[in-house]
Amino acid sequence: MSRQRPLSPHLQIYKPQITSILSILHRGTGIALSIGSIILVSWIVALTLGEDTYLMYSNLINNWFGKLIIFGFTFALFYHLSNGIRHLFWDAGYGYDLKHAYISGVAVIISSLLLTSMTWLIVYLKVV
Amino acid sequence: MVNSLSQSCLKKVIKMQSKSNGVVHWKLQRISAIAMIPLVIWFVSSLVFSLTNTYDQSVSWLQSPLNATGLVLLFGTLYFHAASGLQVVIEDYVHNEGLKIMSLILIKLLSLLLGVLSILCVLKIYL
Amino acid sequence: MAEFALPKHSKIVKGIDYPLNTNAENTRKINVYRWSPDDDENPRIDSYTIDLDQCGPMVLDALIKIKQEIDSSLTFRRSCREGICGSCSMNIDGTNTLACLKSIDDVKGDINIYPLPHMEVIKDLVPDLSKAYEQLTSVKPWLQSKSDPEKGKSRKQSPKEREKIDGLWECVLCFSCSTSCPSYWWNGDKYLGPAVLLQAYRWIADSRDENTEQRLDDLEDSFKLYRCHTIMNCTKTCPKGLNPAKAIGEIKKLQLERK
Amino acid sequence: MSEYEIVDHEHDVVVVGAGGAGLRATLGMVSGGLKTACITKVFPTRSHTVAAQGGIGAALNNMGENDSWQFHMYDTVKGSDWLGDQDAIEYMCKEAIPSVTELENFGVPFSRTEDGEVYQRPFGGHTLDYGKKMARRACAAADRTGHAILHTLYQQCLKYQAEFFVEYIALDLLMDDNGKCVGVLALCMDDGKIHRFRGHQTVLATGGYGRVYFSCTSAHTCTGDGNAMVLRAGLPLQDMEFVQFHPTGVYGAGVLITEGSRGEGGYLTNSEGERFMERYAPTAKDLASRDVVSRSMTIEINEGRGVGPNKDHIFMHLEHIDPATLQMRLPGISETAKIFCGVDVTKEPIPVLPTVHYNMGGIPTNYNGEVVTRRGNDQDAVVSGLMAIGEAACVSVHGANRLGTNSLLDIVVFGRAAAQRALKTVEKGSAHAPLPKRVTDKILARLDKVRYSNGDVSVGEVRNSMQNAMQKHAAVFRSNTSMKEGIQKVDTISKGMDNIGIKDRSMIFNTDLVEALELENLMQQAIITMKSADQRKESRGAHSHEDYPERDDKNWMKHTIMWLDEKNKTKLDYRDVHLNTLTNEVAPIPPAARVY
Repeated sequence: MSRQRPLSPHLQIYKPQITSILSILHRGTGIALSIGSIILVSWIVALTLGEDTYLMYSNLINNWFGKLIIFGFTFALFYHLSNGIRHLFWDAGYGYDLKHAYISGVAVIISSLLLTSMTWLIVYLKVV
Repeated sequence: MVNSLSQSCLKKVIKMQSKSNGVVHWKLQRISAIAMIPLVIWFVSSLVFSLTNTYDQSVSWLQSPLNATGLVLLFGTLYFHAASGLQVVIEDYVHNEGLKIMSLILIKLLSLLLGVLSILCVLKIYL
Repeated sequence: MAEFALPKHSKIVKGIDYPLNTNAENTRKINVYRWSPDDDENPRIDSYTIDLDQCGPMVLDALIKIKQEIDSSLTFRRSCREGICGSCSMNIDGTNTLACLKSIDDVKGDINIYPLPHMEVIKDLVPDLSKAYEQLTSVKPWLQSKSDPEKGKSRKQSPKEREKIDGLWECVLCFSCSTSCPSYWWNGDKYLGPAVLLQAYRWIADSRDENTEQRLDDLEDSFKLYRCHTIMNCTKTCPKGLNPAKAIGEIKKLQLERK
Repeated sequence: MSEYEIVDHEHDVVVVGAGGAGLRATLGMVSGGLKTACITKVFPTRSHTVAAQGGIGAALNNMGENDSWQFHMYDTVKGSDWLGDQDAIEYMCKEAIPSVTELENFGVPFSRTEDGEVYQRPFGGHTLDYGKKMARRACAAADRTGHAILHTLYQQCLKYQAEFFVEYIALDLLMDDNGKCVGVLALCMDDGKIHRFRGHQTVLATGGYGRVYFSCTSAHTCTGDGNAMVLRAGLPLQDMEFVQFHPTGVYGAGVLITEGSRGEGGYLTNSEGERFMERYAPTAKDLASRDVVSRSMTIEINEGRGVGPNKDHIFMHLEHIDPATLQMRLPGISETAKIFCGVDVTKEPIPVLPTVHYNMGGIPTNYNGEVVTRRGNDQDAVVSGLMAIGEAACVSVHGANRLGTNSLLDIVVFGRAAAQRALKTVEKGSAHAPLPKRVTDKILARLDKVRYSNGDVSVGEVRNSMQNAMQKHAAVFRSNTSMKEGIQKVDTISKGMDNIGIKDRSMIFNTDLVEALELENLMQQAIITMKSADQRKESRGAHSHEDYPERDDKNWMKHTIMWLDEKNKTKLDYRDVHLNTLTNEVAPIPPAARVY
């Protein structure tokens, strides 16, 4: 044997495609939501600790940066929810052929965008 | 000698763990996912519609038994689901056995901590 | 950690450019991954420009033309050239396929050719598949039955039962699917991968096989089976149009049903 | 000479080749307890058996038409144009039934009838009642029967933990001073080491040599390495003039469209839209045997009734068949037609052309798989320690023309027979006699010559000229003048071998070197094929001689055997055709005119 065999390129060269992108996005949003859940925990903790803490919490969130984060959180939530349902269908044995996998993939993107914008539209209407 | 013994013990533990983690883990992850669907939809819509609530309004919302139950279930499932999801991620990417076990324990402890904390908060307000 | 970047000795450097010295009009540049086990160099990309009017329609034709006319040291596996033997699987234009079934016209612009991803390279486009073959053997891919057929008689199987293994037994073992799967990239030593799981399911689904329970027991493992996260790259890339993701899904379903 | 690291192996049996025949033999030997090495230049499931489509012939009688192995035997003898050995044909057709049943028991995913039996379809030349009507005898797994069988055999070999040496190219037979074969020398492509395999029997299952032709259905790896090794071991090859042209290779690409597509109802037309086979073969029509159909197509094209802009091919129609049937019975060729000629078989015909497909000739053997040669008056002298099976062998069950489905049958029946024979003759675990160093050295010297060849002609160029010469001069129709010219061309081209140069000097996965070795093998067979064809002054089966258009049983009902020396000089002799049957269960079939 001469020298160590190289590892052939993988991530570096594999063409991104809807199958793999949606999949890694599912994982990414899952991780993000796990971390982001701290916002939720802080909310309930602040609520428990009393009005002053709760106000502090509200102020912390109620700025453009906080909103941005929560906006991202909402998208992640709806994406993970929609794609999660898609996964549950697969696990039940439906939608494996490529055509349906594509259709459901597109449906997931549309539904997560739609749900996110709907939610924020309501928020906007309520606040204004 | 001691080292190799503990290594083999460790391996056995890991093996047992991974074996029992097959279908059971997969199934529990799906069940928690299914449970999350209505909980998330309920929670997000409640949150959106009570966005302008004051502190007092929020507290009284939480004092409704229905809402409190919902929140307890939500936090419980959420952290169970998160822990099992993150476990898969760690198993996928972390190949050093020691590091893997450490991070798995860490993730489980953290999830437990956050889950218990949030549930206790809900209960405190409710009670 | 899973290695997302290539190790140092695997990093790809620029190679030799072989321009076309005629004034052919219909030309194409083909960039091929090269690595020789005999010197101390890193892998490189050599570029060959060929005259498509003097070349067959498939990517394999182009590779053979390069080997015959430009650089006979170019190394790749090939045999049947009609998509049934599974030898010439490689990464072409970013996805895995069989070079003999991939039409040059289907690729826009330069054609980039790499070995199957995340494999040890023996030379140029030839990956070491021995691990994958071992994994195949590990699922005992042969008919197991407790009852012997009546001597000198075939086992019976209705067309309906037979239909259950359609889309499974046709696999040519090119391993395009397994090597397109990120889960297999990161955990190929423990995860069986789509090709092997499809083979496992081929026997689970065969009405003549009577060892389903044992087969399912053997597969019930968070690494062997449950590293599949339904990414679907396998089904997307299969040059024979088979659906390994579905086969794996069926195994998971059976696991669920019996627990 | 370079110093090679030599790794020694000792086995009871060494099988060279892991196609259907090699795997069936390996399986039989390993399951019988013989220590067996199976050496193969490609991973077993990549062998060209995998490409067989239509079916495997056996009179299982699943379609309720009172089929019998005697009919199968009659069809095979007639198909062979009475050049096949009838004892071997009887053996094959009789053993077909248990052999195919065994395959089913191994797990081959055969298509099924409504009753759950193995599905059988009609195929060229297979009839009932001695030619009265077409029989459904080809046991099929959709149109991927070879794939189904090859994979199953490999799986069975895994079950018995057979020892495979994958991606090893066999260099030459190890012959001792008494002319006994004691093993084989091989080059491991993976690490470049030389491996010396010792076996009490060496079984050549190396397949055909279709790649001597430019346009063939054969894989790139079909280079007849075993045939060439036999020539270099000083033994003859038999009936090498008989090369089968399959009627339906895809025009241009050369890939195969199974005869099973005509079995399912497909038919051929010329430029006038005429179903011309009705003229040439009134009973069997498009399902006449392959030599007949290929000749008829060639005549149509030569007489200006070909289709396409150059009027140089023929159409095959499937579009009248129900798409559901096509999907169930012919999914593979539907896909092939789409990929290789952009044709949707449910709407348009497939452009086809007779394409080199199978070598009836090869290493002469008896029906036990043992290699035979002619020594003086002994026409059936067994060569000790050497067997040959499959397309590499010439048993001869195919004679001058092979019937479709009989090649899958041949590999399975004679792979099995070879295993049974070896189990009887080889003493398990017995010691191997020492082997003089010079035997190995001679082979390595030949390897070195190719490995360090430094000429200015590439392997590809020489191969191209050889393939073109063969395509032109050893074609469907042959004539004295064309063959004379062909002999001269091949002679000149073969001299070019001294002038080849290879670029890759590595010992690891050196396909440049392997292709040069394969070319040397091909060249030797090209010479034998041209010369064997030239000397046969008659037309029989696949050998259609324009100057001698009739079959001549008086002078030519005999097997050609031909030797080749180191200077590429040939020596010619003959062996009698076995006209006797093996048992009295069937009477010999006397020669008759061959009408379909």
